[in-house]
Amino acid sequence: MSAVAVEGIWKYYGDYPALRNIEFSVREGQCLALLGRNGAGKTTLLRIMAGLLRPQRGEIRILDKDSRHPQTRASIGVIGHGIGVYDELSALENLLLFGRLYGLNDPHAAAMEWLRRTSLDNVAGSLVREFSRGMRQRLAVARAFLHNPSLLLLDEPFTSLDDRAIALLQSLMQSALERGATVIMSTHQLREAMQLATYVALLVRGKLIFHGERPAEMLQDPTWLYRTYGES
Amino acid sequence: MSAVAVEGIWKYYGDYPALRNIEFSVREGQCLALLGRNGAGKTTLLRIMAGLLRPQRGEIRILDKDSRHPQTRASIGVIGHGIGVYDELSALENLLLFGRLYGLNDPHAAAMEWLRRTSLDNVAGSLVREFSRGMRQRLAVARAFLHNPSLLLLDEPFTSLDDRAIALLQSLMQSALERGATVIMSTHQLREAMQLATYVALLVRGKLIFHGERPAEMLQDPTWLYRTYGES
Amino acid sequence: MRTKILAALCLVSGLWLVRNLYVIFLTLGDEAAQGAIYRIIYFHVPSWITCFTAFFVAGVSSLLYLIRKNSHFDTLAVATVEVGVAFTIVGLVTGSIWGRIIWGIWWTWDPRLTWALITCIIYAGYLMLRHAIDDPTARAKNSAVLCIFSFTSVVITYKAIDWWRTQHPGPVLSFRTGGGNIDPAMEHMLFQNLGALLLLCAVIVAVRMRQEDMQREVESMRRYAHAL
Amino acid sequence: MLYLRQVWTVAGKDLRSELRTKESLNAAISFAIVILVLFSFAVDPSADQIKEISGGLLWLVFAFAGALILNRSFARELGNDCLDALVSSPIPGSALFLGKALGNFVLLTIVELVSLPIFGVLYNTQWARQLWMLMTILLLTTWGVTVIGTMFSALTVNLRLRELMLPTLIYPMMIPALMSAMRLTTLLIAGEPIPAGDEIWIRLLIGFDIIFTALAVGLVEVVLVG
Amino acid sequence: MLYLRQVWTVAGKDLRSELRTKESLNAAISFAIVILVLFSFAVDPSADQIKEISGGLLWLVFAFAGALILNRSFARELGNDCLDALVSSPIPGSALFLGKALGNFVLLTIVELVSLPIFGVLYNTQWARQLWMLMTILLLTTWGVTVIGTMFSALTVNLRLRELMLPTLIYPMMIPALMSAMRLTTLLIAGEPIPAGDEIWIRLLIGFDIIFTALAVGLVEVVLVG
Ligand code: HEM
Ligand SMILES: Nc1ncnc2c1ncn2[C@@H]1O[C@H](COP(=O)(O)OP(=O)(O)OP(=O)(O)O)[C@@H](O)[C@H]1O
Ligand SMILES: Nc1ncnc2c1ncn2[C@@H]1O[C@H](COP(=O)(O)OP(=O)(O)OP(=O)(O)O)[C@@H](O)[C@H]1O
Ligand SMILES: [Mg+2]
Ligand SMILES: [Mg+2]
Repeated sequence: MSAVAVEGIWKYYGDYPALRNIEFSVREGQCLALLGRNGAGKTTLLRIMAGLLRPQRGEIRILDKDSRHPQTRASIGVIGHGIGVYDELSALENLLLFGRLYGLNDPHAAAMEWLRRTSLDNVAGSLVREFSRGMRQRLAVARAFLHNPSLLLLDEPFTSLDDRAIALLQSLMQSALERGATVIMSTHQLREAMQLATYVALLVRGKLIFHGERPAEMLQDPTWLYRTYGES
Repeated sequence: MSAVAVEGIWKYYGDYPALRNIEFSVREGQCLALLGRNGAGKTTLLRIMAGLLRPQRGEIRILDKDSRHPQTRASIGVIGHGIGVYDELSALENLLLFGRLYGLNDPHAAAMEWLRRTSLDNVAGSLVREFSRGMRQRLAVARAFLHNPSLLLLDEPFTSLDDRAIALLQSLMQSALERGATVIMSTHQLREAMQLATYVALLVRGKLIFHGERPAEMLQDPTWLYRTYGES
Repeated sequence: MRTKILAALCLVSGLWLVRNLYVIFLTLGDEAAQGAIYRIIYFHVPSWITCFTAFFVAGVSSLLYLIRKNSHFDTLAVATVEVGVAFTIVGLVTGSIWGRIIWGIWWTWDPRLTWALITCIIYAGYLMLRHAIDDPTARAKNSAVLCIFSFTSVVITYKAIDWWRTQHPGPVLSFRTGGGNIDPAMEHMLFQNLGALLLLCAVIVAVRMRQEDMQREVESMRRYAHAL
Repeated sequence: MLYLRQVWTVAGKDLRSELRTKESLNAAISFAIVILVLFSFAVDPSADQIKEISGGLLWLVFAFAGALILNRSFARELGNDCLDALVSSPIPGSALFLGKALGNFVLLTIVELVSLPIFGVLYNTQWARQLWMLMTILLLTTWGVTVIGTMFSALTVNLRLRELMLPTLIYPMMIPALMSAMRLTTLLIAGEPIPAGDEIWIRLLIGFDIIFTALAVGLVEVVLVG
Repeated sequence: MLYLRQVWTVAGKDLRSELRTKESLNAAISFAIVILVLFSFAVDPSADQIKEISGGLLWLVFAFAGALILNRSFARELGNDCLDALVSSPIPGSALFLGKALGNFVLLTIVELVSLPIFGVLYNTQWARQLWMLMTILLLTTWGVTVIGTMFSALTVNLRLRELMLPTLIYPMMIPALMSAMRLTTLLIAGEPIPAGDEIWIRLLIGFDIIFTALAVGLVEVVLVG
């Protein structure tokens, strides 16, 4: 069964086509890196998968259901450009809030568990407003992993994390993959992404130019793909 | 003459000391990378240099003047965590606005010039609200370089830029250094930073642990400094 | 040592007040038009003057804070505003009681009364703003600015009886009218009570300031522990 | 059950970040006093005819305080793209909407209950003579106003619809509810039970609440997903 | 010269981005209309005594609608940390303040000029009989209100309870200006020139503007740098 099946998607902003006839599918348990230059359409595609935007044409199936189906949404974890947590609540309160919305059995235990795993447990009671940028990003990670999602949609998850936090996030993604989850991430930090991604997809100006297993060349030279398929 | 002289700075948030007795100076024309783990105090220090925060104790001299002196401010370029441009204005309008505020002779020419150099010229008239994340960051770069500042304070400038944009920013910083400007940047993308930085400073929990020329080891192994001086 | 001085001053102001009470109720005669109730003037007017003084001191020390950035001025400003608001409420209550007896109503929208109420709200707003800001430097700075703005309302309250025809009595004290509107014995007594209240006010402010300073000391010790 | 818990979670979050400290209650009280003082300058508060417009005054105070609170409701979600996080979570759009409406409703009601007695003292009115009826009217109207306001807030937050000048349509839409409330409140403050002829206003109010709640709950899902 | 250009640049930016989305302008205008309509239900608009409170009513409307605009003034800068970008640029704090005040002033004036004729129609008043004097009063008061509103918007920009706190703090401060304006406007709408005894109100208004502009310009720099 494919975790995500994208069938001929077009998305226009006004009359600018941000996505043109995107078509591909991701099998369960794969880790896909969505690559592309600034403005290529990565965020738009991820938002469509997360059910936050509707494409003008084409269809998308997540775990064989519609992307807005409640069950689908309950099994997706999303990190977007904004961190998606409230400045006025503490770290713990934020996670409790989302734990309850996702209908977890014991939101408190899950929240404490994930604060610990992102090493935010000693600031659990502080308001997010007082966090540094990296601490916010960690909290966003904790929020996305909180309900053990079986599909992770991560938009530039490594942003502003330090080396230790990146290693941590990689190990979290690794263990999610091991329990059978699917990961789709967009990123510009290719080196970090290539340690996990077994598949890559390349967007160039809204078109899908390449999709397939990660070419071996990219391990040594991360920008190889850009130079081979992209413009210049 | 030193571009920045930091003399015994303490900064508290409530009763948490985010900076403890920081003392160092940066000579004109140097490029300093400010390193440290998440929450170490890099942003706080940069904001104090930019005159956006006042330290509780200690003093800071920028180009031998107070950090809030109008002349000082006119010769500083800042990129912060927020991009500092308006969503409801177009890219061009944003640059024109700041061009006028900095008292440039020909704001329009300068704005067009920098839109071109950050390859945003074909979206000059679009509202920033419609930009992708990387395009926003490019605009933030254009805003900071617009008035040819002689001191650049860049907080994680490489965030969400693609490989081409990173190369571009590096070359912009390089040419700024060549005309005698000073650059101080904080970043977690060490590899990109090490190509330019001739000096590094390491913050650990608000204390300055290391300051000096970039150790040769860091070229091969960017996290060497963390492992040698930081915790764990 | 300071504690002893404070205690002594507190005792002095207390004794002074008791002695004033004795004179007010047992020695002085009733006023011709109003009868016994007029005696409330010995508390009504001094408490207003006290609160005006407190707000004035708060305004000046806020200004000094902005110039010197010395947190002692901030402490002085909070302490005086807190005490000032308390005296404002005393003034409102005594005025209301007086009004109930002379005019037959607790409250009327007379300019003097309204402005007195507005002053009270404005300074309560100052205390609210302080509570809403966590960062001590930002708190001191923003509330200092607010405190300076607020003082305009005190000026208006004071001048209200000159500017508008009010139901509230016009000026009676001799330094405003040039004399002749009030019996000198009454005025003398009024100033006696004012002195006692001002002293009391000063003692409370000093105590509050010590409290704040102590708190700051504890905080800085905690900071020191952090820094180690 | 889960649905109700989700509604309550959303409402609780809004309330918690607003009522974190009791300053907000203090602020609400002094806000109410401030508006009442402001009114005293506009009309002559000692005159007898003030009785005739007391309901009107009261609901103007509420409408005004409400506008400030409602304006904030969905704007709060914009900050860190929190709206995205909520919309991508498995909570149904209608639960999200009801939760936010409930939060606003509680805040508005607090402000109203605080201002009522203050109004009584300052304007020398005995508002409590028909207490239960007054409370019913108050809650009914507040709910109607909240539903419209919350929906408006959700609409304007969405980029696509921002240009449609919705506020211009939606504030006037509150008028039927507010108008009935004014009429009824004036009667109740005068101490009389509601006369038979005026019962139509209550029915108007109830109808208003039902229709707009149904409309909002039905349409909000479309509004939230871009 | 440079100073004036900077003031104008800041004001121009605010106006441009507000007129592009018309978010708060629409909200304020429609809110003003709603209050006017509602009030016409609350009081009997054909009665003669409405003339006596017309000035008061008008300024209540302006004050309430204005709060919606003032509330957004500095909040607009929070979005992408734009305030930081402005504060770190070489523009003096006072120029920044005056620019933002000017922008708000224009927006408020637009709201007022739109609501005036509507007021005239709804309440059957000939407000234009002393047009020039009325305009003078209107502009003087609006400037005073704007200065206070902008300054306090800067003071409270980082607060959790900004929406509630800002009006609670600004209305009491604005009362002198609003009170004078109410008084004078009532006189002017009645069609008479201002009698000699009431000139004190104009002086109060001018004094208010001068004092608060001076205070704000002097103190704003302190407020902006954390
Ligand atoms: C709640 C009601 C009242 C309030 C808020 C109020 C407020 C004030 C204030 C603010 C002052 C200023 C003190 C000063 O200028 O030095 C004052 C003074 C005074 N009040 Fe009242 N008042 C109230 C009721 C009354 C009543 C009912 C009376 C007597 C009928 C009264 C008699 C006076 C007198 C004689 C002064 C001294 C005036 C002077 O020479 O300055 N007040 N009041
Ligand atoms: N407004 C604030 N109130 C309270 N604490 C704060 C505030 N801003 C920052 N801090 C605290 O100060 C410390 C330093 O924060 P700072 O933002 O300078 O870190 P940083 O080095 O920039 O981290 P990052 O790499 O994650 O951006 C952190 O522990 C943070 O929690
Ligand atoms: N709301 C919008 N309105 C109009 N155009 C938009 C909007 N959002 C995005 N676009 C345009 O769509 C294109 C794709 O944007 P998208 O955000 O998906 O890029 P991206 O691949 O995520 O880039 P980045 O790496 O910089 O984040 C861009 O050219 C952008 O200008
Ligand atoms: Mg993107
Ligand atoms: Mg940082």
